[in-house]
Amino acid sequence: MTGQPRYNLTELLACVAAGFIEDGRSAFVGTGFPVVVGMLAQRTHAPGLLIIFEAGGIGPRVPALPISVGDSRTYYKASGASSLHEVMSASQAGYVDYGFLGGAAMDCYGNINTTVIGDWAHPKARLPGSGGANDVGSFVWRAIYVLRQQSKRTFVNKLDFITTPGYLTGPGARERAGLPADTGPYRVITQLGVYGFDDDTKRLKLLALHPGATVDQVREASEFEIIIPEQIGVTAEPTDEQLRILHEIDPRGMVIGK
Amino acid sequence: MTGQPRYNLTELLACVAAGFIEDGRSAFVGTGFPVVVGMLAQRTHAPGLLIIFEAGGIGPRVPALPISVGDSRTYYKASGASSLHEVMSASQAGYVDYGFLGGAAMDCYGNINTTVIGDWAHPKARLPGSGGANDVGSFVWRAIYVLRQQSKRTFVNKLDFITTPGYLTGPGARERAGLPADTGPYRVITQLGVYGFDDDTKRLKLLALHPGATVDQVREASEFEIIIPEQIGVTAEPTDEQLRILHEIDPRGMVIGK
Amino acid sequence: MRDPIENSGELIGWHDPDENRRWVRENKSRAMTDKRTTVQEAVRKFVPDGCILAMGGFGHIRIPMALIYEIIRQRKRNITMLGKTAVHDIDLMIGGGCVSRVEVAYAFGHELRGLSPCGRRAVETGQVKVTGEISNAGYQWRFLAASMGVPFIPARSMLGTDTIKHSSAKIIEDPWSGKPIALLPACYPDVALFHVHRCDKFGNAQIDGIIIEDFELARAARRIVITTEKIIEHEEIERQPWRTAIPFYLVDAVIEVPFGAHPTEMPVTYYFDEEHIAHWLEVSKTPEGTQKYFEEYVFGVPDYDAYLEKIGGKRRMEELKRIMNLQPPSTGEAAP
Amino acid sequence: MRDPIENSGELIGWHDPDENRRWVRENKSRAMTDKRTTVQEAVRKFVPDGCILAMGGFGHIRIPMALIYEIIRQRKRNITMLGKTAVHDIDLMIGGGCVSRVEVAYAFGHELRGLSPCGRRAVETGQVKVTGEISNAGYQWRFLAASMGVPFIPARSMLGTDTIKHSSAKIIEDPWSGKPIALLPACYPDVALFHVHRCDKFGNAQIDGIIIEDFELARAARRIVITTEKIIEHEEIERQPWRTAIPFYLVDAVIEVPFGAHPTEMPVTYYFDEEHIAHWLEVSKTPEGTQKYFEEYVFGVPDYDAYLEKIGGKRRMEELKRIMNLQPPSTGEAAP
Repeated sequence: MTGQPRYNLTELLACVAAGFIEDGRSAFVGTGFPVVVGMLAQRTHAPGLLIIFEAGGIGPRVPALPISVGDSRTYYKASGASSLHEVMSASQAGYVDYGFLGGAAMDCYGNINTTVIGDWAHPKARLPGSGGANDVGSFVWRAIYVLRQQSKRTFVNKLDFITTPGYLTGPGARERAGLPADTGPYRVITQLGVYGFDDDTKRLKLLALHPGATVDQVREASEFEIIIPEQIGVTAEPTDEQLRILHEIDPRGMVIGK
Repeated sequence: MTGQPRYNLTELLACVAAGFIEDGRSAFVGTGFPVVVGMLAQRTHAPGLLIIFEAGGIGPRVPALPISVGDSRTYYKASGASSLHEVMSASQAGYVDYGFLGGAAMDCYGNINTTVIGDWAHPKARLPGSGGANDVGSFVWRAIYVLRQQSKRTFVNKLDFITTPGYLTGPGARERAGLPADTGPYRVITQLGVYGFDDDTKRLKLLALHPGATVDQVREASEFEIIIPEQIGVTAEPTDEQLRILHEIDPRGMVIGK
Repeated sequence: MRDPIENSGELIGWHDPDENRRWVRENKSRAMTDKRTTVQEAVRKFVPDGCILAMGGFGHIRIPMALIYEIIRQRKRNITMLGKTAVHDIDLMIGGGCVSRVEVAYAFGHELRGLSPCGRRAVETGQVKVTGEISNAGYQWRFLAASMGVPFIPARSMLGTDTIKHSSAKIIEDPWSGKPIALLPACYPDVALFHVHRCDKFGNAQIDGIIIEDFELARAARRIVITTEKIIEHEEIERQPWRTAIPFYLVDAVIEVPFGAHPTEMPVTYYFDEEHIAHWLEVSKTPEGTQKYFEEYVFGVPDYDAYLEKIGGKRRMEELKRIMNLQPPSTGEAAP
Repeated sequence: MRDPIENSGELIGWHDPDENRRWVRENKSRAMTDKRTTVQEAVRKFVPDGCILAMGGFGHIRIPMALIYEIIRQRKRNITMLGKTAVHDIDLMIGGGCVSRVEVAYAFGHELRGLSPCGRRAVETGQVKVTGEISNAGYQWRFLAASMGVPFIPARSMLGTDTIKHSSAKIIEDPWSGKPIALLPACYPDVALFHVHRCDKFGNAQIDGIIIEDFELARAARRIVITTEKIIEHEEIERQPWRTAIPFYLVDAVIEVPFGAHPTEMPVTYYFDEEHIAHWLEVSKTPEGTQKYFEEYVFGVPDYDAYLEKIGGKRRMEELKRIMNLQPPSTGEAAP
């Protein structure tokens, strides 16, 4: 093999994330990467995926990548262009299956921080806060995290601030807090592999490694201990067809070029 | 004087009721009589009256008498045609000044029954229930009652059922129950006269007699004791101009013919 | 915090939010599929005996009459009706023997047109049981709670009255002001029926005029059947997606039924058929007259088209359209 | 019933419902009067120092920029900003020294475009204080509570996190299910500013595209100022009154400001001015650059018209309209 690699990390992550989407379901997407994932799923195995944008866009035929959550492109040729109240209510009522989240840091239970680094009252760095992330993480049946910089600084023992709930302190904690039952983070995708959460402990568990990644790298890039089972899968590489579609979706490489 | 009287009871009541409406205020109106009152007020001293219909009509130029609360005529050339949620919320939030109510029976505190005659579980007669009446009576700043058949059967000591709140059990009772402060029935208009409520006891008090009516008739037509003050006014008779406008509003006498 | 004050009305249509979420997850497809069917099939499939039923529209406005006649024709039984201002719909269905229980905001009356002979007879003889009382705003907010997936919505009406005592609301102290406030429990109807102006085959529906309670009701009900004056292309929805009152993923069945609201009003389209409503109010004064009405207009006709022919067909419907369109500002010069 | 769990966020914008009702009764006229005024006068009159302020729109969508520039120009101070996803608006106003406090759902970031140099600098140095945290849905529902005149709305998000611990929500047991539920206190902004597509001189406003949180916000705020792309005749409102998103009786001032959302997006009308936004993000990296930006685009121009000239005038606005209208379905054949 010579020359350029056939795909970059973003393309790999998009294909992996799209693979978790079942057809005939609904997904909350934010701008950027999640839109690409949703569109890829729609154009491959999940044509019946209902895409919903937090500010009110319902089921658009997204013509080009939206720049903002409320961008007109989020309800271009859509079934509905409504309100935050409508889509957040629908999601609180159980109508939204998937949601994509990112974050500055995560702990072993999948809790996420996007609020502050350091002390809340006197932050070292102030981040934007929850936005709709807490709502998405509270309401969707299956939250999918994409954290492309797994390291000891992002997979941490203790978060400075829990912005968005993962499994909180472990099994049953979401329900005890009053969050909707049977929800929570479903998959975490990083530059190294794909993770789920252990049924008994609700702690992060490795499910599959990306091509070329190793268990040692996974262990090394985390402050907390990641459960490593006996059987570990290997992520499928993007097909040429998937790559072709990704370039169709994002011809200028706004998202997948990164 | 010979021949037909210049006006009938309904016309008198409409003129009296319209007189209580200040300009630049808002009123919830139901179908029938209240619409006539609202339109009369608009076409005389209160052109800036905002008329609101419970099912969503906001500020229509009512072209002809609506038959139902949600009739298209309730939002003909209107500022808004919205929802029960919108107008009920606005009224709960304090935006609606007046509301008109009727009823099968009333007690001395202005509580109204429109639900059952007899026992609730085994009624002698079943009436329609609250509809929006309880909401109107709870939320508007000044409820105006029109009860054209004052008698011992309609002005009663004890209601079979309190559908809509007047002053409940007396001073402060509305606030103690959690109803919005400073609200309650403002005027009661019957075939005999106009009533208000005593500041200290919140019991019904005669304010004015219609032309020809007497205090004895008022006393006679009530099971409970009505407060009769020293000074009692006399209702102004409809002017020719008012009558002309009433006939313009209701040319077929659907409401004022009764 | 003091214990909530309980009231005596039966709790109709409430589900634990988690239970309803699970039901939604398992039973409501998010796929945009062709949902066109027939009135017969929709009623057979989505209006089972014993269900909790609510109608879109309000009073005599935008009532899905084709579906209601079919419910009577299929002799559905033991329906619990949400009397969220239920007028012509509930009156006919009571007359048809379909309804055994009703929670009442407004029922048994026809507004200005008078009381319902049929409905009152049923409730006064015990044939129909009233499960509890509520107000119009109260019902609306029960649907709002369900549409949001929360167990209740707070409200400041009904307090202090027998209406709330016979409701399923609870009263707590507002933890900020300390003042009493009513909590209205969510209400998820098993099925809600709507008649709309325009709808695509997937169920994306547009409504002209006031939407009344339909925004919340459509999002509260577990199953939704929509009849529509006209089925339109999806492209028409796409042109102004902000006009979509009910999005497809809530909808289970779509049927094109022109004049499907007769004899009630279809806003800005056709007016009440006052003659027909008056006829019903007259004949329903006796059980025999009621039965005869159904034999003539429901059992005696195979479907809604035949019914429309019977009430005067195209000519009559054109008249009702004309009355709606006229609406001249009243001048006093001439009666319309 | 157990006592509610309290949280530590400062309670911003809450009023006892009775107190707010009284305010509404005394201060909001229901008369349909001509409310046209100027941007200068509206800001002078309705945006006092120290007020609690919220913007219509969302992020970079439909932001009333003419009013924001004027707030900066008039050197308003000590504003408490509702960060209900506040992006370009709050960033500029912080840069202009107008804002001292913010309750944060989302702030200090520009979504995909990156973080806000100016906003972050202010909060990390203590110039701007964060009063509490909340989520986007949470804020929306705080406005819903206010719009309904109730003290709170229940919600099932934020529970179990530090977001709720730093919010003004309380947690009680749902009296039906026994499960914990968040109560979000009503939020009545002192003033909310909107930019809309069409509005009559009385304030009846139409909005195309998503309405986001504007329905509830407009009904929650005590004072409302509306800028509009175009002032239309009242008759146009009357033709389709169901398109009225904000009815006149809520509105205190109306100003026609074509292109009044620049450089943010006016849905289906004109697109983001990415170049101008990128310019701001670049120059606002330093306090000096920020100051220079204001000298050039705010203090250096007398009004919004002059600003529009400066950013490229009619030609530039036509370009942004063209970008909006293009929106070709992505084919992969050619970049737009």
